[in-house]
Amino acid sequence: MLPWLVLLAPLVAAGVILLVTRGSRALSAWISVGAVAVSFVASVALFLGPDLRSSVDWLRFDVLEGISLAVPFGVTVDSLSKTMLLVVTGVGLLVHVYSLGYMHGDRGEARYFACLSLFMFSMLGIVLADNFVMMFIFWELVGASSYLLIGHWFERPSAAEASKKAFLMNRIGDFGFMFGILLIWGMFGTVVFADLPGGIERLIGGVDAMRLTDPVQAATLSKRLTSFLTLAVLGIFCGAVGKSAQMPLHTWLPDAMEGPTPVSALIHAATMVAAGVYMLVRVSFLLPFAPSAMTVIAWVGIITAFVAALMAVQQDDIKRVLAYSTLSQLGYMVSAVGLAASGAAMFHLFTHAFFKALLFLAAGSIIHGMHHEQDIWQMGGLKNKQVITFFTFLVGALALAGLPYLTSGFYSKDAILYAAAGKSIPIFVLGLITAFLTAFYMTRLFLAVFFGKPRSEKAKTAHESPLVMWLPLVILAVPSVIFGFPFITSAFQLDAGHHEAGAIPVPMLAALAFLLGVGNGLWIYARREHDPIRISLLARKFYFDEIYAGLVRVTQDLAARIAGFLDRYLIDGLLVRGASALTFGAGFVLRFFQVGSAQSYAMVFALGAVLLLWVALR
Amino acid sequence: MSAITLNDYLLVSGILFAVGLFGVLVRRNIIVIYMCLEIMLNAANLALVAFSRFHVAPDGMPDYHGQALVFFIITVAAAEVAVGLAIIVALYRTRQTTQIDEINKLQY
Amino acid sequence: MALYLLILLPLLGAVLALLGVAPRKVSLLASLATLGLGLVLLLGYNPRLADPLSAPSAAQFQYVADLPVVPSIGLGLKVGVDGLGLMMVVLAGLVSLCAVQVAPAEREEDGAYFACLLFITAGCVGAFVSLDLFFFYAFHELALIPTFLLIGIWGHGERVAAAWKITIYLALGSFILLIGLLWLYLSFPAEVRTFDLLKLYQFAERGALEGAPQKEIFLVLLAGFGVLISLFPFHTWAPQGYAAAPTPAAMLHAGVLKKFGLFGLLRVAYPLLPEGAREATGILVVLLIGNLLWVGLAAIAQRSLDSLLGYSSVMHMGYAFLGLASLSPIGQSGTALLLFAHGLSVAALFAIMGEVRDRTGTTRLDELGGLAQRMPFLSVCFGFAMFASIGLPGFANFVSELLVFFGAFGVDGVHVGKRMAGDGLWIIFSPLQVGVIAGLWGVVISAVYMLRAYRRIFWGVLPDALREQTDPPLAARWPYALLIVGLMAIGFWPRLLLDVIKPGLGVQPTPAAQAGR
Amino acid sequence: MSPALFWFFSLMMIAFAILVVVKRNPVASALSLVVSFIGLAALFVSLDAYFIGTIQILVYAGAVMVLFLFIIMLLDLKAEEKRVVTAAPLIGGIVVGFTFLTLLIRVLAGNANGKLPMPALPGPVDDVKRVGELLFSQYNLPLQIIGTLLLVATVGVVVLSKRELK
Repeated sequence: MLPWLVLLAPLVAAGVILLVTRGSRALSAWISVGAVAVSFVASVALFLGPDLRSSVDWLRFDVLEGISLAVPFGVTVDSLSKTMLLVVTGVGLLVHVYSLGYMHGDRGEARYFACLSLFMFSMLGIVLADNFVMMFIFWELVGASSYLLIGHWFERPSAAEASKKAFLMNRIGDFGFMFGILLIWGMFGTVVFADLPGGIERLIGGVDAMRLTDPVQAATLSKRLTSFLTLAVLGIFCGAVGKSAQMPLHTWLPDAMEGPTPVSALIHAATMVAAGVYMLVRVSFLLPFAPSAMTVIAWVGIITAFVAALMAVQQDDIKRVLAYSTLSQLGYMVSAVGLAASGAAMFHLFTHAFFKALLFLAAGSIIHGMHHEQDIWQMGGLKNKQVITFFTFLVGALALAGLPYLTSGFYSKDAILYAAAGKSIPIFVLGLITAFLTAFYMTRLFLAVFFGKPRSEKAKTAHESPLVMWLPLVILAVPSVIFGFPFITSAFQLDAGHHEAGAIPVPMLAALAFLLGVGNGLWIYARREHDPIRISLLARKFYFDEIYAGLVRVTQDLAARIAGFLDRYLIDGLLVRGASALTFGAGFVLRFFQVGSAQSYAMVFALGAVLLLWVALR
Repeated sequence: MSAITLNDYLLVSGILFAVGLFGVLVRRNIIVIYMCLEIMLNAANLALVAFSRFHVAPDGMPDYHGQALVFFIITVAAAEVAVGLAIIVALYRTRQTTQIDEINKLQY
Repeated sequence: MALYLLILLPLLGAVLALLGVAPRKVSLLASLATLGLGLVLLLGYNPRLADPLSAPSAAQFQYVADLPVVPSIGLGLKVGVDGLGLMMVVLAGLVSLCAVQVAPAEREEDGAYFACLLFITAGCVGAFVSLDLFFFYAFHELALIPTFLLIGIWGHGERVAAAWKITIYLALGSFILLIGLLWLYLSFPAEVRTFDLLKLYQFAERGALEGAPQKEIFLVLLAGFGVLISLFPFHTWAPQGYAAAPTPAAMLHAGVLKKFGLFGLLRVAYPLLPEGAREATGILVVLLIGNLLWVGLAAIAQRSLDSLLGYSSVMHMGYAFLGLASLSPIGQSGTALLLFAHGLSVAALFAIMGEVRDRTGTTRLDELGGLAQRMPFLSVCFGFAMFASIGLPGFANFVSELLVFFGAFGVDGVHVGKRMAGDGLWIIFSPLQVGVIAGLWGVVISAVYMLRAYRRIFWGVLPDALREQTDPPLAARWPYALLIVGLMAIGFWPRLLLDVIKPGLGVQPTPAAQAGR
Repeated sequence: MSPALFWFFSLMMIAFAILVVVKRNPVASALSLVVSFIGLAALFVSLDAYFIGTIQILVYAGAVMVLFLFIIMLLDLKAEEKRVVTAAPLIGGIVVGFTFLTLLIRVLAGNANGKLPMPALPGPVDDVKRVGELLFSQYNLPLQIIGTLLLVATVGVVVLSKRELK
């Protein structure tokens, strides 16, 4: 019963708020917080309990020989989902509490909390899902709730556009995801995770058995099997690319910062965007059968990490810097999955969720104190005005940048770099450069926000946030530091990763990257009033948005115009109206034969009759 | 002269029919056209009666079904003439003509 | 006998409305009675009696009654329903109830208006319960005529042109359908020729149609039904017709009456002509890809909500056809469920569109905006209906499309294994699988145009001209809520309907369901 | 009836039918028609159809002809004025007529049954009785309908002849 309680409590809260209490903001907020608290407590209980599975028949068709479709509505609780449950409900609970302060007095507060609860339900669904279809269902639902939350201030055109973009980008990813699911089902006849390894073994066993009798056939079969699996894995990876905002579908995530900041912290940093990684880890047993797909995954991840870090260097909006750093860290995780180090990916996901949530919530606190100003060059000198925020932000920033041996971020990043060092030197080098860039842009951000003189009226009058907002910061600061230490990882059964790194001294290099990054940042940005570097290519994010806009114009919009035009003028115009015009025209022409003389008619009639007779008797 | 056969009657009937048809097609006076129509009807009657006579029933007598049909045709023709002539009178009253080529209100 | 009552209820209501006895109240009552009776029959229906593997018989079709009309040619008003038919009856009752409620206030005393609506309902119900080919067709015609009247007399914009177009187009479609049905009838050997569907099923199963030109008959039926369902490229009547139709007529036609075509394919063409259907799959797949992609793209190009919704409803028929073409019980169950899901969602969308049009006087996207500030209720409802329409999980449409995809992909799913025997690295997909890929992309396309419309109409900046708009009054809100609740109920627990309709499509009900019933 | 008589009446009938067509004066046409019908009646008699021959004379030569003449007189029709004979109907009529006759002759040439002589009758002809029996038994319903038709025609003629036509 417990997993169902975890899953359904937020849904009930969302339903109650929508149907009953939407008139009362405070009541709605507390219902939502209560629901997520229930989920959290139940998650802790689950964490301490045994693994379990439970399901009911949702769809079931067993009809033909060879084809059956069974989609249970099922939950699975194992070490992977237990950890993820704690992350989601824990961060979720803190963000809910934080929102009590941040969203206080907002016109749409009830709607906000309803959507937040809906999101919690969907996210927990992804975590608990025991089969592909269930995962896809919640996958889409988090997309929808994210759409609603980004568009919370729907009267702002930028928010409305951003939410639309986020949903559509995710839909494109889901196109591939569903296709991958269909392929998997087509090959193995099941969508349940637990049944898939058996299915793969059966297929491979069949090929092996054939190898004895017909080696040539078996070789082609094995090649086909690999290419089908590769295609399926790439399809599923598409889903992860959309949800985890990997290149080339990454552009929605920075725009999603139009949403309220707690939403950015919960959805667009800690949980939902990590769902792509979680899903890849969940199906990582498939990956070894599709080696080329793994290479693709590793490279997509690391390129995203690197490019996003570059873009973060030149952003001026505090939330956008954090958004690009999220992209970059997600790139690390995806790359780790591609390097067959899903344990390391999960580890980094786990630590990242806490320190990134912390950073976003701290940023929210800054924005709140700065009267909704987000430009870092309008801030400055906040360290005296927002002391708690300052220290907690420092903790988060150090964790993100990877302060050696003292913060969780260092350990988890290290695990990924170990994996890369053992597998592919180019990826390892890119990872190191990214680590350097991370330390660099976080230093830049930190200096610009907290040090120097206040650079605007708003910065001069900034104030510390209320208790409900800073308390979650303090709570989150603790795991940001300690959750990388070995005793914690063993407690959470996380695979910290002891991969063969060969002769490369990974921790040394990582520490070096950190020091270089921080040092460079200090050297360039200490006591600056403006950004001394202007690289428009980076500031404009490599022109991705412009390129995409152009691409959409020349492909989709043009195709739509052509289809619309042809539909109106070719099918409806030429064919349909043509048919009617032909009828009218024929009538117009034929009426000239209606001379009105009865005798002519009789003549034609007689001629026709005689002609018929003649033909009949011929 | 050899005995008269069914073909002779049918030929005569056909010629009569052709003459009537020709009249319908070339004459312009609607009353004469009406007369020609009657000729065509009667040509058909002749063929029917000839069939009736040459196709004997099992008891050796003519097949009187054909003659019954002729009876109906004559009756209908009589009614038709009456109505048709009444129409012609009505037509003449409005158009002052019985020339068919001047009665072409039906033209587009 | 209950089924005769089911047909008579809306007819009676229509007559009373014509006589001018409180038209709206009478219509509401009649629709409610139809819906209620339909639900009662649905609860009383026992899917376990049906044997999905044998030809449909009185065990599958329950509440069977017969009223011979011309026994010599096997013609009679024979009625009976299986789960599919009952689902359609409930759909008709539900949409009719909501349509009557959203009829504009200035028609309050217009008996003919409401009578037309009820005649459509009666015709639909009649067609869905008929087990006689002739009455199956005739009831559909009964429902078409009032549609034309509603558009021509009470429509919007270019109503007369639209009414003419829809009349001629659909009449032509019906005519082709009639030819197809007659051809089918005459293809049976003379000694077993009958209009009785149940007997036809049994004869067909015994091979009565083996020598017949199945493919040709099937294609004629497909063209006839296809025109009625707006199969590409016979779809251009739909956007124009729906844009011009009064709101309740658009709801009833797009939601219920149009489904007659799909229902007919499921009930007549596919069971009787399986071989022909198999041979025609290739053609159908090409056409349905036209529905999915071509019409979808055309929908993106639309600049006003009414024609956009028209195109959208045409586009989603592509999924229905994909499920049919799969020839698999999974895909066809998906289509059957889609009849219900699409019926409700499109009715809700048209209802909201009509409300927006009545209140603001326009449906042009560039003249609207920010309405969520003034009409929170309508915007929430439109959001739900939009999410349903683009196939978001939690709504019935998603389940239907999911089943369609699995069904169509899975027929050749075994082929995935077979195709492995081929050479080369490239994986070649079967036509149906290509159709599935097009359908998956169609999901993206539908999100593009629906989200764009939602953003333009309800989100963003509120133009000054719309500052005074308001939501409909509380008492008038239940139709929207009802439609959405229906969608979500089936979306959360699709077995509510699936367990009942499955036996008609060759599948056993889910085992666990049997204990519950 | 001897073949000579048959050919005589046939020729008379056809000749006067041609006169009906070619005469310009409607009165002359009408009178030619009477003669032609009398010839036809004679042919009926030659076929042992005494009853039909009789009503042919009574109805056509009597009633119908009188009606025609009456109308011609009533309308005071003159002979058709000389007008240019348009070629098209003439040629069309000739083509149609001759094609028809050619086809007829071809069909008749191939009709072996038609070349048999008239079968002899076993007894005296009682055609009035037999036709009457048929009409009042098997054809009773058509007979009633025909009666009604005549009534309708009568009423119709009365209505049509009224001056104030709407």
